[in-house]
Amino acid sequence: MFTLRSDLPLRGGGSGRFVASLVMVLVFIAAFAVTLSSYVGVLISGWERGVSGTLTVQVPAGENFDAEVAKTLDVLARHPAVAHASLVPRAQVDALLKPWIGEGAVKDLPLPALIDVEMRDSDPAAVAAVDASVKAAAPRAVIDEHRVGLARVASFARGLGGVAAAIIVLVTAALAVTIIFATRASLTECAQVIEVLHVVGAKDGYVAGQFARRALLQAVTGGVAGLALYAPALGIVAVLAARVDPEILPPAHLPLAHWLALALLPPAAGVLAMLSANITVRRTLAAKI
Amino acid sequence: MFTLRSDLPLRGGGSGRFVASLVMVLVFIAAFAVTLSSYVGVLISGWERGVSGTLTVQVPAGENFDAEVAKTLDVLARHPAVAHASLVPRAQVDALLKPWIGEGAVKDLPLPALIDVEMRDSDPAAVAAVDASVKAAAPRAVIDEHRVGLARVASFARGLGGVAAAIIVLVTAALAVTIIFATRASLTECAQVIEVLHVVGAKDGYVAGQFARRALLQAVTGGVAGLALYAPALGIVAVLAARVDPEILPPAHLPLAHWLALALLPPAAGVLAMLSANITVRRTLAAKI
Amino acid sequence: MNPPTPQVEKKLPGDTISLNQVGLRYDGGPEVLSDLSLTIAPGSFHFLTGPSGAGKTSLLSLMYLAKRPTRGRVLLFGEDTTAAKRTRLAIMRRRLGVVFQDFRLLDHMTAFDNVALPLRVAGVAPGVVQRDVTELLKWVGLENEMDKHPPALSGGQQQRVAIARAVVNRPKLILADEPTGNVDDAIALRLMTLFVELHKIGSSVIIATHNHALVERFPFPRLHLEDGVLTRMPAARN
Amino acid sequence: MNPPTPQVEKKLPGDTISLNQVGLRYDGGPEVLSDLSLTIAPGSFHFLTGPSGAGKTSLLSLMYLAKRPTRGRVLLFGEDTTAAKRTRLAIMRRRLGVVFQDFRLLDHMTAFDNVALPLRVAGVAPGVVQRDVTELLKWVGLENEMDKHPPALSGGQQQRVAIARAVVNRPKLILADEPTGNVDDAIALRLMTLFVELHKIGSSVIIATHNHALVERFPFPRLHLEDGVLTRMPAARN
Ligand SMILES: Nc1ncnc2c1ncn2[C@@H]1O[C@H](COP(=O)(O)OP(=O)(O)OP(=O)(O)O)[C@@H](O)[C@H]1O
Ligand SMILES: Nc1ncnc2c1ncn2[C@@H]1O[C@H](COP(=O)(O)OP(=O)(O)OP(=O)(O)O)[C@@H](O)[C@H]1O
Ligand SMILES: [Mg+2]
Ligand SMILES: [Mg+2]
Repeated sequence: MFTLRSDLPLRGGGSGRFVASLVMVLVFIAAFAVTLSSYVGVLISGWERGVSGTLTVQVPAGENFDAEVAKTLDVLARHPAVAHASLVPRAQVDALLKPWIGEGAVKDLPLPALIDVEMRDSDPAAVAAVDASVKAAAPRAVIDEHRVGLARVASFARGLGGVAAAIIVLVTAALAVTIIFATRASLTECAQVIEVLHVVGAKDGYVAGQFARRALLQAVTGGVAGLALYAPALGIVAVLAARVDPEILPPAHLPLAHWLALALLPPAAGVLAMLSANITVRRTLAAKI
Repeated sequence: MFTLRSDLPLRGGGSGRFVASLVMVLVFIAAFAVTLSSYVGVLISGWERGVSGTLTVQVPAGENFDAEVAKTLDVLARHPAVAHASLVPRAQVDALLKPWIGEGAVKDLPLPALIDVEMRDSDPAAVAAVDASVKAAAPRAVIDEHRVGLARVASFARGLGGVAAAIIVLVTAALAVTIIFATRASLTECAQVIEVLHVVGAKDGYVAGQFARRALLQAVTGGVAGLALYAPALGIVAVLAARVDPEILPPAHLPLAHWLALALLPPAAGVLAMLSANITVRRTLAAKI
Repeated sequence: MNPPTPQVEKKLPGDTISLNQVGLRYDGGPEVLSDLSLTIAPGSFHFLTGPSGAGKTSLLSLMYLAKRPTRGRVLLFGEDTTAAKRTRLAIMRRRLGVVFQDFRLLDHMTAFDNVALPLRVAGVAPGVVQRDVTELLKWVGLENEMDKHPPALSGGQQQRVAIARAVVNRPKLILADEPTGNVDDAIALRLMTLFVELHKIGSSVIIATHNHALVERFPFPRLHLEDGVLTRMPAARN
Repeated sequence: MNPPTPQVEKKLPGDTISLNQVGLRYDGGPEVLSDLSLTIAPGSFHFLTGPSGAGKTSLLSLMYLAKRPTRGRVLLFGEDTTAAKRTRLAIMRRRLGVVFQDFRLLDHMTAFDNVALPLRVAGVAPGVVQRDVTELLKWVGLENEMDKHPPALSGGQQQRVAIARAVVNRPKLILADEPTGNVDDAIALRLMTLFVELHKIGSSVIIATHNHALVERFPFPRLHLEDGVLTRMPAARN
């Protein structure tokens, strides 16, 4: 029996505003934890994808160098498993080497040509097919699959992802505990209301339902307010982060799942508050005859 | 007039335990924020130090190569501004270059010798003195001060440090707001106590003091409990983090300042709760004549 | 005013209330009520007297199902309350009207809503609620205070709201604890008339009171408690 | 029992309390008290009567400094309460003893601690507190309930604790709102004797009550309020 009429002080007193304010603050914190974890997740998977979907083809210096390079590029461009292949400009190769062998040395070196290859598809069969085509065009060419990097990044992803998940689980658990405490505390004010409703013959479900509905409303209100506060705060952090070298903190598109998780915070807080109100009231009632 | 006797339900009811539990949960979250920020700080300053205190001396290949290298090493070893100088093994140089120019090419290259130098002192005068000495020993030698790297790391440090600080400020502000709300909410139960104390002739300071002391005690208790929870949770996160490649998440010695900041959380929470109780009670009293 | 003779209206199956060898103690303390056996017939009217601390409120709280006896049995409207389910007890409470010694009004509701509460909990139609509550509040002299909240009412006004709440659903059994302690004699008489009217249309009434003038003025039988023991028995046994 | 003649003990400088053209309204409502002027002489004893809602509690609340009049002036012990600082008001309150109509006991304290509260707030030595409180609780017949908390006391027992708290610091002015509404006649008499004893050693007393028997039994003058207007004046002017 869902009635809109309530026997409780809905907008009233400290208690109501209190659960709402508290949920606001906590959803705000939790939203940051979720964002941090999503961002780390995006970085990780970006690296993983960046590495696992690419190959580097080296064509060593030697006779027919230019012809071999041109042919290799042509073969790669037309290979069905390849999305994109491009020669790394000599200036860039020089820049990469300069820290290690000095400016003077680099100029004189007979450097190999490097070709960055983005694969459409990175399963071993496709890699083998590309390898075969390249070898046909330039027998001395070497394909580097970034296997070592891949293994390292994968271990990184697992480890850092685990830590991020642990932190978000801890924060969410703390959030849940707090909402439960807060809801129960806000009910201590209402002992008399419970008592009177009980005495005039209200059934347990009626009484518990009244409080559960109120707690739900308060927590959802607070949760939405928390997200409303989070938005500009995230803006500030994003502006600060944008001033950092983008190679270190690359701008990332947070996935839809992240925004969904944020959108779920208020209803989740509401359900928690509702359940804890319901249980608390029923326990209070069970102590009466 | 500080009396130990209290007119308030000290250990009593939901209200008391509630502020304590809430502060516990929040100090737990804040401790994690502080730890994260400290850890980032340690990583940043580690990188900064690692780069800013080092030089790389390149001795290009050519005639008298071995003699020049030996002489340079000797000069560096005896230079007062140098803490430590060592030749980078050829294998390591090869490994550095391999990804860029391929295994085959590396073997045949006339690579320069690289000498890692750790400075005792990294001011420009010392660097210039080392430069002069090295040039005397091997005229073609080049000193790389890592200036570019330094600038980049410094910008990284500033940016990431700013973001970390922003997040910790936000979490701490949220913590403060919550403690204030919680303390005020726990006082709504006590309206009658305030009323009665007022009516029997207690002065404002006496009434406010009673509540402030109780709030202080509750918040400090909660804060200490929060740290007690944080310790094992940090242990779990540390164990998880240790399974990540140490080059990505290097184990860091958190500075004393970090532990001091954590130790300050409970008293800070206590002072906040105390002040907000005091102000709330005085405001309640001011509404009476 | 009618004499307290056994009532014409006897719609209810068994006795209104019946206590059998009942004892009550508060967590481990001495027995506040001992060996109480009494039967209240339907449509009867009793005063409950006794010195302060004798156990009047405790006895009433057994009757309005706020406490379980530590021994003995309480039967309400012929049903054993020990065996009954919680939902059943809630239904039984709706046939009771209770005036608490300390009123127990809800401060966040207006006087009107406080009185309307039992009707709303029982799911009575809004129109009926409006009519009954307004009429009753007029009768107790609060037509101008309907929209005030209890803290804005005087002590006597609060007491009248508490009485109105207790009788608004025309209960089968009215239990009133010191219902005239805060009003003057004129209003006390008016309130007593209300109880007598309800008694006439079939309610059983028990009024705990210290007001000797009241007890003497109305010719209803008296139950007298002294130290947890009943020294004057219900009407039916007199 | 002494007659209510002006007292021998006249330690206090001015009049105990004096209201001058006082009016009171609750946030924007009609005036609950209008044009009230009265002077209570030191060592006097008055009953305050009037129908429910007449303004008795409101008048007392002006006297015990819980409300400011919306117009007019209230002088307590010769001091203008409008001008006084908060600390000064607190000191003045310590010379008052107030029995609230709804008791206002602190549920988390025992009966003993509730009664001890005014002494402790005033910084009285623990030995004295122990002696005075015990003695007083014996006098009101609660020697066995000292360690109980208010929710474990009967209505009349709570009322007696409230009275003990009001008089424990031998106040210069006792303001009691319906102090015998929940006790039987024997205890009411005993409590009245307590007020009379305090009156004899110099306290002024004002008791708001509906209990006509009490008013008739004691030969003290009556202030009568009717709709916020004083229709019977204090003793000195009779
Ligand atoms: N919750 C409780 N816990 C412990 N003792 C209680 C409790 N409630 C009442 N008592 C004790 O039980 C006895 C009877 O109390 P009860 O309230 O029934 O008396 P009463 O007859 O209603 O008195 P009054 O006329 O003063 O209201 C008293 O001695 C009281 O102290
Ligand atoms: N806080 C308040 N806000 C608004 N109106 C109030 C408030 N307190 C009292 N009143 C109104 O003021 C009038 C006088 O109330 P007061 O409590 O002084 O009466 P009283 O003489 O003590 O009555 P009783 O004998 O019933 O206790 C009443 O009509 C009441 O409704
Ligand atoms: Mg009682
Ligand atoms: Mg009154």
